[in-house]
Amino acid sequence: MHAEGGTLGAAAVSPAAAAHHEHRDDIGSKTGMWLFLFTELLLFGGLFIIYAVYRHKYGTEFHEAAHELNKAMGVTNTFVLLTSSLTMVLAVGALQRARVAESLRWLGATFGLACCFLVIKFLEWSAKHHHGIWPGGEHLHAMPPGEGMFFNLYFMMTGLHGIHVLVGMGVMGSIAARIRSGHVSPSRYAALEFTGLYWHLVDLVWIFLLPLFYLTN
Amino acid sequence: MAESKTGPAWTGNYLQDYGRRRGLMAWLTTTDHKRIGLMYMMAMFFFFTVAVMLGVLIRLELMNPGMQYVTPRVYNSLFTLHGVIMIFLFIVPGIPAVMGNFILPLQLGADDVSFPKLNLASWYVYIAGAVLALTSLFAGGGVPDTGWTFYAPYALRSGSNVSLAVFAAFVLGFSSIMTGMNFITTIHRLRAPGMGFFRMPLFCWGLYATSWIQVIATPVVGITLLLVIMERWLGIGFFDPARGGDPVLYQHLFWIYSHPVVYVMILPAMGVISEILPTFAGRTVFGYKAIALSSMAIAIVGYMVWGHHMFTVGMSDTARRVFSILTFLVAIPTGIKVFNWMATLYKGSIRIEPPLLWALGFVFLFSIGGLTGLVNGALATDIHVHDTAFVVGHFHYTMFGGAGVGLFAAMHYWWPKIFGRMYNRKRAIWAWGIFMVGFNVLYFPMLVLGIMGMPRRYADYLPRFHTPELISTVGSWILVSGLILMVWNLIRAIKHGEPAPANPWGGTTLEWQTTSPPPQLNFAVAPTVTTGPYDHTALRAAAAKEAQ
Amino acid sequence: MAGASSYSGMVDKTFWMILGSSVIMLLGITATMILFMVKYRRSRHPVASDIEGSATLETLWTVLPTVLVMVMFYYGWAGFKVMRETPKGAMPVTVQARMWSWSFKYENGKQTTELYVPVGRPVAVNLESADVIHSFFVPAFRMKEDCMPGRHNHAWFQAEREGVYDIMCAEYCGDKHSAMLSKVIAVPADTFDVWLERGGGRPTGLKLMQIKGCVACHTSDGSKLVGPTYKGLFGSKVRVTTNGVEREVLADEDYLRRSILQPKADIVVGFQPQMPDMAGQLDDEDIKLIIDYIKRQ
Amino acid sequence: MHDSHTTGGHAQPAAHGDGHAGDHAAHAPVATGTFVMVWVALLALTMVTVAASVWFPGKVGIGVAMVVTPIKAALILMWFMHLKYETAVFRVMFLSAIMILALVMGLTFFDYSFR
Ligand code: HEA
Ligand code: HEA
Ligand code: HEC
Ligand code: CUA
Ligand SMILES: [Cu+2]
Repeated sequence: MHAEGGTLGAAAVSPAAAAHHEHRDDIGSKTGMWLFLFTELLLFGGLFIIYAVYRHKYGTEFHEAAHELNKAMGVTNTFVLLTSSLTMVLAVGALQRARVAESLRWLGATFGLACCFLVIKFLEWSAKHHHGIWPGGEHLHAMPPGEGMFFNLYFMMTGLHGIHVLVGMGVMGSIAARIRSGHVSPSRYAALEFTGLYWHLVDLVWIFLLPLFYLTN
Repeated sequence: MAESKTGPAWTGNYLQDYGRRRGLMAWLTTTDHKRIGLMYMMAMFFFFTVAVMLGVLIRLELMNPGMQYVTPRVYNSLFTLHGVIMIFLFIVPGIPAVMGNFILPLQLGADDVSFPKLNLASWYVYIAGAVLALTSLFAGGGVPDTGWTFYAPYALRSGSNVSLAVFAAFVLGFSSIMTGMNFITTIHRLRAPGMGFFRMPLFCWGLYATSWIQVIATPVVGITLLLVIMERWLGIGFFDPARGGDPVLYQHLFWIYSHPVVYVMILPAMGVISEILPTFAGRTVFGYKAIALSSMAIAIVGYMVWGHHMFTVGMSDTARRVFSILTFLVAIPTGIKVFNWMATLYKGSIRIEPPLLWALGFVFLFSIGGLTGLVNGALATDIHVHDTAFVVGHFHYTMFGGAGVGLFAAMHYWWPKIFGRMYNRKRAIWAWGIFMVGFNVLYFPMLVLGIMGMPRRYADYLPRFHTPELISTVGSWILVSGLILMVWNLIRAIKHGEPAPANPWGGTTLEWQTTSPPPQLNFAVAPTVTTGPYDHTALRAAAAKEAQ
Repeated sequence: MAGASSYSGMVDKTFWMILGSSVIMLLGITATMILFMVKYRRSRHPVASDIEGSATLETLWTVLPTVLVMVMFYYGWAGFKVMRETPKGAMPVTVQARMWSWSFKYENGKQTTELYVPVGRPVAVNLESADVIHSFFVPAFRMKEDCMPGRHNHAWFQAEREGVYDIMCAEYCGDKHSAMLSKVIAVPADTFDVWLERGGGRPTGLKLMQIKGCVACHTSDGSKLVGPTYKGLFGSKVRVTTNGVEREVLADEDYLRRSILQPKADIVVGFQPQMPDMAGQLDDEDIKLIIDYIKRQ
Repeated sequence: MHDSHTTGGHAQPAAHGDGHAGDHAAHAPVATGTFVMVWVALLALTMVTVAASVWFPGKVGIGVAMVVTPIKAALILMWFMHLKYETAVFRVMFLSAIMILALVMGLTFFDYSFR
């Protein structure tokens, strides 16, 4: 939906007028984009509430279960994602400065880092899957309730986050195409800026997931 | 281009086709907020009619003790569907999506909302959600039977189509979020020159507060419902006590959304009333800022009271006390509104017209609803009336008598603007009278029943509850007659009514400055604002001039 | 309906207090509305005066209602406080709820389907559920508290007058929610003591199945209700779904025991997994008696 | 789509609204060096939390994470997400959304920490 943020925003003026002379309301579009980010935040917020409640209820079990997570992988992934946030702002900055090719390179780097993040995540998940720790898997089922809760939360939260990463990658792809075709350009870069906002939000959520899951022992 | 659609050469309006597409296709692809508002209206009344029939069926079954027409299983599905459709398909999108879409840009003096395409998309998402909800009736597994609250663990165990119904509610939530985002942005960005926040009509304030609730509360229930589906599918156990989960947590998450959402229903309706009263009193509104800010206060405090739905589930006693006191606090800004409305009538020059009657009906019925809410909010009494017919009475008075009647008031107020035709005044007043009688005969006995101890969601009941149940059923028939008369009167007006002038009621807000129905781009001349929204001096001067 | 518990008076007082002030406010508002409607209608009052507002009035109608609702809260709280403070020495009774029946277990092991209580003595109820949420509601006592699976909620009451009072399930719990009824039978204290000592000990298999509500879903005559019949069950081959896989099992003792203690393990084909998990509500001896009974059908 | 009837051009986009005059939200681009510094700070803070959780597992580790993580979030929000350079409206909106979430979580714990 956010992908449209920019385009819809650009169409904020009634079409008849748009045909006449071009009008856009970038601040309006940005307001819409931030509102969308709030909904994302609150979507994760629901899960954070659940996490808080069960952490409170099953403190020791959570600590036990957290041992099974691979801290190194979690931290590496944090670095990857933080770096991708940097490359993202640099992509926006480059476009603002009318350096289109450079902007595309930074965007490519962001995309690559996102891939990297997902690969690490995949390795992590498949290691767990291998041990039957998987929502509905028998090992997870047999765990004491608190530990099971930890892993189910882990899969739901990182899973939802992973879906956001995937969506973000899709958006980057389409933005890259639109930069190339000139629809997104140094004078109308809002769409890229909004992609960036979305991507930073994905990063922001991960920053919280790290201590909640990997650093909990 | 030379010819101007809104200039003197163009006499068309938004109801007429323009541009490339004609007929149905022109409607289905429109980004005109007015057309989208009407499309919402059509869809919504279709579902409303379905849910109303279910409601009447419920009453028919409850007319006498014993099972007469349906099995308990079917009864349970009846009230579930009735509740789900009424809440998610009718009353939550009701005023914002229909009247908000149509009126908000007009009142702000704008051409359209900020994101017209998103607006159209939200209609399609709404339809998609509605189709999913209806599919859950026919797909294998059986009609959902959990009640509109989908409480775990029953909703996790029921063999019926709960997942689909829950998913439908999830999708509908997105439609609601999209509308909210659109309105907030529109209000921030597209107000006419000179219209500061405190010169905005109060209906816009109501929508502004509502939109914030939609944007911030809906995602929480979104994720909760998604987790219910995951739980049914993968057994993740968040809410299942058998797996260490906590069913009370489900209720917390559900009500964190679903209490604020009752203010999504009522705030726009309160906005409508704040428009109608000054117009028909022919004077400025009393306490503009108090009414505007109390909307925001209700929205904010409304987030903090959800626990009052859970006084008997075994929450900590501390939590019960905290939620009870907060619940009482939310009644205060509502009271402020009611008192300011009364004061707006004081020393007015009042014309008794159907919109005003509906507005006063709102004040009366909603006050009963709100005041019975206080009985629910007090701990000792809620323990007794919780999950009884008393609560059913309370929420029909607030939702139907409040939000529903608010919508009817809005329809009578803006119908001439929307369709450019006047309805029959006498018939409208009759319909109002029959409705008011039927409403109270239908729902007042429920309050009595609840106090007597009749639980809700009961397919059958003990003989001692018979008399009030019977009266209530008779009331439902009176109510139906009134509503059918109202609907018929309005629909008839579209074709056969007298043409409406631009400003039939003497309103002062911007929508009355354009023609009825408005042209495609709303205003021939972009309006600028120099006074508050309810300044009648110009109108009065014009009337005085005419009298001479 | 007259209250019959020690605290029903408090509740009713709160109720009348809130109702009284509400009626006064409602009448006041309605009367004002009608009065203005008559007095200021256009024919009598052609020129309106624009009164923008009044800080005094706004303050007044913010402060007064605040005071009023705080009084209401106080009453509600005071009544509630009494409800939550179980007196020392109250007689404990465990209330066991399941789809769609109630049973009551006394300290000495006596089990019933109707709740006998002594007049004038406090009773502490400990609320349990075997499946979904139910709610223990006795309108005449003004009491209600949910039976939550996996938790123990508590409440108490003291019957003040002899009589028979309805118990109803107030939380929606499925098909027969509205039939999940029972009674509180309040008898004089000395009669109660005699009653409690009589007929103690373990009930028979059939009696147990009545007390525990098995009969709400199962018959012995071959007809099927929500669950399968017991007739000819023992020793037969049953088609069940285990973890999503359909298979055939022999209905031996082990199978029956598993069906009762872990009903979700094997789901009989053609039925919904609605059977309550009876592990917490039956002990080994009970289960043996029940299995013996089923064997004979 | 509607170009057969074009308006006299009174369509008004953001010429008013919150009082900005026809702005296109253009800021002077932030210097690259600033972003790099923010990034370095983020990595360093991450190391701090990880180190704390390895060397002082338990209370201290969690405490450090609870202090440092919001700081990291603020860095991202203010610089990467530009909140520092936007009008106050955005910051107010963001804070309100977060406050509501915090409030709701806090109220939930009136139940969980007292039972
Ligand atoms: C439009 C919808 C709407 C609105 C506006 C309200 C408004 C209020 N509601 Fe209601 N409520 C529902 C819809 C609504 N409710 C629904 C759907 C349910 C049931 C859900 C379910 O379980 O299925 C419910 C259930 C419900 C419960 C739970 C009952 C239970 O299950 O046990 C409670 C408890 O406190 C409650 C309280 C209130 C209060 C205090 C208000 C207040 O906001 C009311 C404020 C209004 C007034 C007070 C009246 C007007 C003011 C005056 C006349 C001035 C003078 C007033 C004073 C001095 C106080 N409501
Ligand atoms: C806005 C919300 C709304 C509205 C308007 C209504 C309207 C009605 N409700 Fe509603 N009701 C709910 C929301 C609503 N309900 C909810 C949320 C529940 C809880 C569900 C649950 O427990 O999960 C509930 C539960 C509920 C119960 C309790 C069930 C139980 O607990 O056992 C009952 C019982 O009588 C009932 C009756 C009715 C009746 C008779 C009407 C009807 O009166 C409506 C009367 C109106 C008409 C008859 C209109 C006639 C007009 C036409 C036919 C033409 C229309 C056509 C066009 C406009 C084109 N409802
Ligand atoms: C809410 C309804 C309900 C109640 C109460 C109930 N059952 Fe069941 N029972 C079922 C259903 C439905 C099934 C079939 C699905 C399954 O196997 O879980 C079943 C299956 C069984 C079976 C396996 C039957 C077969 O044909 O294989 C046994 C034995 C049984 N129940 C015993 C009991 C006993 C003993 C009690 C009381 C202590 C009881 N049930 C109470 C609903 C119920
Ligand atoms: Cu048990 Cu309803
Ligand atoms: Cu509520």
